[in-house]
Amino acid sequence: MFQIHVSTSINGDDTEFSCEADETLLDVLRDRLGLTGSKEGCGTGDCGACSVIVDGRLVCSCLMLGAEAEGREIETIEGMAEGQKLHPLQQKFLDHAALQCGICTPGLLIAAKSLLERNDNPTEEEVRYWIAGNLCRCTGYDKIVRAIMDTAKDMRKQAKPTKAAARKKVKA
Amino acid sequence: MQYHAPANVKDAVKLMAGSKGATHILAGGTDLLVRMRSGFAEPDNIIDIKRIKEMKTIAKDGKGFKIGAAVSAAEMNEHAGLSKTWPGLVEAAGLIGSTQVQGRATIAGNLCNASPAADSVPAMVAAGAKALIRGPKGIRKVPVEKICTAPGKTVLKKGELMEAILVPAKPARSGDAYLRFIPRTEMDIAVVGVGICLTLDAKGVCTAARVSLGAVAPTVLLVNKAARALIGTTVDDAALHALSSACSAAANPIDDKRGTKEFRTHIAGVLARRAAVIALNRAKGKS
Amino acid sequence: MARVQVWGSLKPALEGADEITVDASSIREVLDHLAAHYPAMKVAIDRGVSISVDGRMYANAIMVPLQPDSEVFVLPKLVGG
Amino acid sequence: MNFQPGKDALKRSFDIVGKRTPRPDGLDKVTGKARFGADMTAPGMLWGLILRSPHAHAKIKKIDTSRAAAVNGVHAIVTAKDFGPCPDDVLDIRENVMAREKALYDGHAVAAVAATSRAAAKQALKLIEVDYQVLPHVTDVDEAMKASAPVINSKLFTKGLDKTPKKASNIAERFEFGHGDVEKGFKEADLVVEHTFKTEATHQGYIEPHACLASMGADGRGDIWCCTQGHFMVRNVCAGLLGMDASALRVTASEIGGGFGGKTTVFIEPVALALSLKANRPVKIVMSRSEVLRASGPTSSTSIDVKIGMKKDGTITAGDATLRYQGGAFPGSAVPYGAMAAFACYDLKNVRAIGYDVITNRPKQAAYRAPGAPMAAYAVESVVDELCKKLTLDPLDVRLKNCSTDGSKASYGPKFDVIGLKATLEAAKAHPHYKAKLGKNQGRGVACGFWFNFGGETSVSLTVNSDGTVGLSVGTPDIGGSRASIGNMAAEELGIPHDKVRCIIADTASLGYNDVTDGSRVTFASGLAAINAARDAIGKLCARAAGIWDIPVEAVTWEHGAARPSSPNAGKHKPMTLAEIAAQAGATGGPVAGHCEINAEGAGVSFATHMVDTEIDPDTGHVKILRYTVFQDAGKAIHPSYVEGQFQGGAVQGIGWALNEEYIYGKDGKLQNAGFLDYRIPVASDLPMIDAVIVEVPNPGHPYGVRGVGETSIVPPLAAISNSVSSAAGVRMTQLPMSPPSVLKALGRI
Repeated sequence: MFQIHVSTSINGDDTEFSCEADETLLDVLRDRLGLTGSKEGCGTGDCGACSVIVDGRLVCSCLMLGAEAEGREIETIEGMAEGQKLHPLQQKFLDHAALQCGICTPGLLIAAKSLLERNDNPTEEEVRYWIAGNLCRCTGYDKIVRAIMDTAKDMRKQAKPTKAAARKKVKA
Repeated sequence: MQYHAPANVKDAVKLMAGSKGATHILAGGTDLLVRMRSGFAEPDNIIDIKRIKEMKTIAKDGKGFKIGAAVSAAEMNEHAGLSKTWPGLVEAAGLIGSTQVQGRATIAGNLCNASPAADSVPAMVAAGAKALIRGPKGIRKVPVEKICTAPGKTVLKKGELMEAILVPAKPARSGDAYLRFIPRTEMDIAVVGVGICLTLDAKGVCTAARVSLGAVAPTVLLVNKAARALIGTTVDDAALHALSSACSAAANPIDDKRGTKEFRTHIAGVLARRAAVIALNRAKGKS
Repeated sequence: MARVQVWGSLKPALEGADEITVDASSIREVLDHLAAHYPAMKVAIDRGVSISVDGRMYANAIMVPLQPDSEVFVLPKLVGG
Repeated sequence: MNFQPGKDALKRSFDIVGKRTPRPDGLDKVTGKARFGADMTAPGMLWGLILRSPHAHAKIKKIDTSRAAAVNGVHAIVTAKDFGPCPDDVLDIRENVMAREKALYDGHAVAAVAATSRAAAKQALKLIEVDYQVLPHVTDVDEAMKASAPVINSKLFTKGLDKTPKKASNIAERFEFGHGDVEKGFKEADLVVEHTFKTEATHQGYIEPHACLASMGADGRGDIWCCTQGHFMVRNVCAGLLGMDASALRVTASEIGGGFGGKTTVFIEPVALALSLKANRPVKIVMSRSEVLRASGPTSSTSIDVKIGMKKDGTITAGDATLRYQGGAFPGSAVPYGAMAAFACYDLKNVRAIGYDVITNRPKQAAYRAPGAPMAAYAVESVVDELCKKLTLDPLDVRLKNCSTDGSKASYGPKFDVIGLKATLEAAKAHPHYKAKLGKNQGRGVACGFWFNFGGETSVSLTVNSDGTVGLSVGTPDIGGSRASIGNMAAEELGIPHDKVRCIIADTASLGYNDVTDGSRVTFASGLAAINAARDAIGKLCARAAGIWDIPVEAVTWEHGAARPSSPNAGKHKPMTLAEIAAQAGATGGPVAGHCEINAEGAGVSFATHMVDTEIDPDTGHVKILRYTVFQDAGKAIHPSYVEGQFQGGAVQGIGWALNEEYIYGKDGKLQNAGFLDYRIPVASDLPMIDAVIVEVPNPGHPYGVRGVGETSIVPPLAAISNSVSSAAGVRMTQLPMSPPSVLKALGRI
């Protein structure tokens, strides 16, 4: 098998790698690029531990070939914090003790991020259905759902003043 | 194994025709990659169709829609026109797997995978959708209910690929719905699936209907008897009862890890009734 | 004299007795007595047992002192999740 | 100054204990930095894969690995031949990690390969030729007990009978617990109810598959990195299987992605080590999800008869149970604990529990959260619920009337110490949930549960750094936040801020022996040892202060993080903080450290009461969990967030067990649902919030009153949910899981 050369962007960094045609993006991330934050819980798209965002779309990296990454923009857990500054979801997961063993945490954080990017005011039911593909065996999801809802609440709070500011501008 | 990502349909067809050994189309890949991992599929060639613009687009097709074979369920859900016209079909596509799977899975792939339990297929059949198939000899249009011949088997010939799903214009006073039963609330394969599309006249009498059952036979069924139970009625309780019995009678399921024969037979009737009520309300412009 | 009861699958090893009294000042002395007088018990003790002294559980701790009227239970070795 | 059981005051105020502090491993786990079992690599590393039996029961006549060995990139192949003589206590493990004469279940390992790439290893596996002679199999516990059943182990003669039988069978052992005269008790009853129950096997379902990286040198020394609940156990077992000195093998516990008991034994570690020994290169093995389900350690499936007699006033006159548990292909199911726990919630004059340990052609069962107890509680609490219904008595009142209390003689023999069952029942009765209205097709169920909780062998080492910070090394892998609670107990004792203590899991070469993280023992036992280690260090810090002040050490006390003269006549000396003494440590005699090595005693048993409302869809048999409240005695909640987490997680695992999780074996004895698609653990959208009510009845066996909380939380849910569904459906459910088809059948709709 000859390897395929792929140029892509991972967490904003231009990245090149070579991989076998049948290698999944998850294998590439973990075994070729050392990005082991994405986890393999099943390898069949049933657990969500390998969740990444590709061109703004939440996917399981175990269900995508590495070769498909050519020219795409990929976001993984390693890129979620900005330097020392945690993403609000990461902070809320800590504040709410929304993790126990932590193996599902990267996938859940990525999934939650992609939800809040689309909907900053989800109902509890919307949160639960959105993350239904992310299995967690430790927490019973209770604290995870609370952490996501609480993050959305803060995001809305922070969003409001900027809207108000914008309105002021228009008046002036 | 070789990976190809053609930029247009012509090249894709050429690759299909020229390829040696086992050649698989990669659309969403949510079935193919699982089968590859478990060793059930060992492709020599993979042709990724997601780089083909028209196959990644939902286009107006006359008064209907042409849904490219690489369009994901999530993209269908985000298409206002399609969601408004065919809510049942879009909801069915929206039931395939998790949010993550939604971002990749396609209804054409769901159809080509030829599982009797595919969620989007009964909805497509109820909507009267056709598959646009392109091959060396040009294109042909095949009604969705005629695509699968057995579990895992389709009428596609060597060198042929499914380019799009054609969903017809929806007649006035029509409504569609799809319901499936699963043990959990998400993430399961349908134990039974029912797709229904019905049309009413001005007086509210049902003039046309299509009823389709999934996971109760080797292939998805189009149940004309069930449709006839609705046609000519106002879809009242008696009609719903007849529909329910017709669906249970048409069901010819197996016992497996997902459900028993008698359970599936019973559920087919229950879901048909519930789906018909949703379709009826949509036809009446409610919901 | 400590009152010693043997439970679970070990019961038959006591050859019919429900309870025996042993002149012992520690768990070790109880186990030594059982092993010496009941061959089947020796096998079980070597495999590992849990001991309860006056309601408190001990896993393979033999130096625990006994009161003159201590109630001792010899139970199958416990495991947990 | 080790802690004396019972002697320490429980009524004390805490500065840190009981606070919801941030966890030390949290940041790494939300940023993807935390390294789990599969996240480690090594120079020259090979990939290991395991070939597994496709048959439920088969004689292995021949294994030909020659063609596999010829594959480019393959550096080692091992079979049972590569595992020589070993101590008796690991014989079954040796056979379970690599089949010898026979493959005993679908998925049983028969050979393993190490190669430079996964692809090469995969190709080589296909080329290993195994000549099987397929044998008749049995996977159901009741079938396996029949005289006509295929005998799996011709050397297995039932233990625990008055006479050892002449004929081999699948019944490994018979147990009996109890006291009084049950027949007499049943005569005194106004109503006697008897039912037979069946529960299917479930899996712990940890999201992280087993993974390890083993490296064995030509000098006979090795290292293992793996996800385990007990790296000292891994060291001892692997050293035993490979004939190594314990000191020659160092095991480091990675972060662990869930265990719940399933990682208290070994599966792949000895295989990776054997491959590494042969190849003289590091070998990494990571199980696939289907391997985890087929070939790790699920629970027993069970068949249980329960008979209970009750008077009109709710007094239970007698309880009798016969429990049949299959534990897979080897003896050692959890039936003794099921039999001991069955009636533990009740103070009974006449009680008996008989247990049968049965072997079948299934994977060797491993512990799963309170092993054996949930099924037993399910059967007993279902019958109690039935009696309450038939006698129109309130199920909480009946439990309050009969419940075990301080000093009760437990159904398994001993007397209980101070226990909190009554307190959980009273909390449940007073809770608004119990008064909430129910709608059509809805039902409410309550049930109680018990688990022993352990102490066990524990070593902790504490170092005082010259800047006044503290390093704390424990040897019990952290599966749910225990580093936070143990570090906080040490900080509390030393009187310094919690973030001045860094708690880590030390490897097997750096610390004394520790039993595995099991039996809900860690916060209790490692916490106790950490407190003792802190007190040990405090003693030394006081001595240094005494030296500096030139007064006798007896005249120095430790309060709020500083040494102080114990009385004015000890002289006027400004208190010296830990940091001040630590800064002078070198000059006053060298570094200060504390340590504790104990076999922790006095673990307090834990009880819980669960309350759940369900709604059933009478047309489909689908069950929805509407509301769920857990009331459990934690003794003292060191870190309330993680205590709640244990309550909620246990309840939800119980919900899965009750409704949808099950091992489905085909007629061919093969597992039909070896994946998360069809092994259906609860997803977020299946569930409501899980209300956790922490009850605190301090355990006199711990200085802070701690009781283990990890396991009890999974004991009541099966029964509570079944009782709830039974009252919603109007029929008694007697089988788990209560999947939609079985509910619909019970309703008589199909």
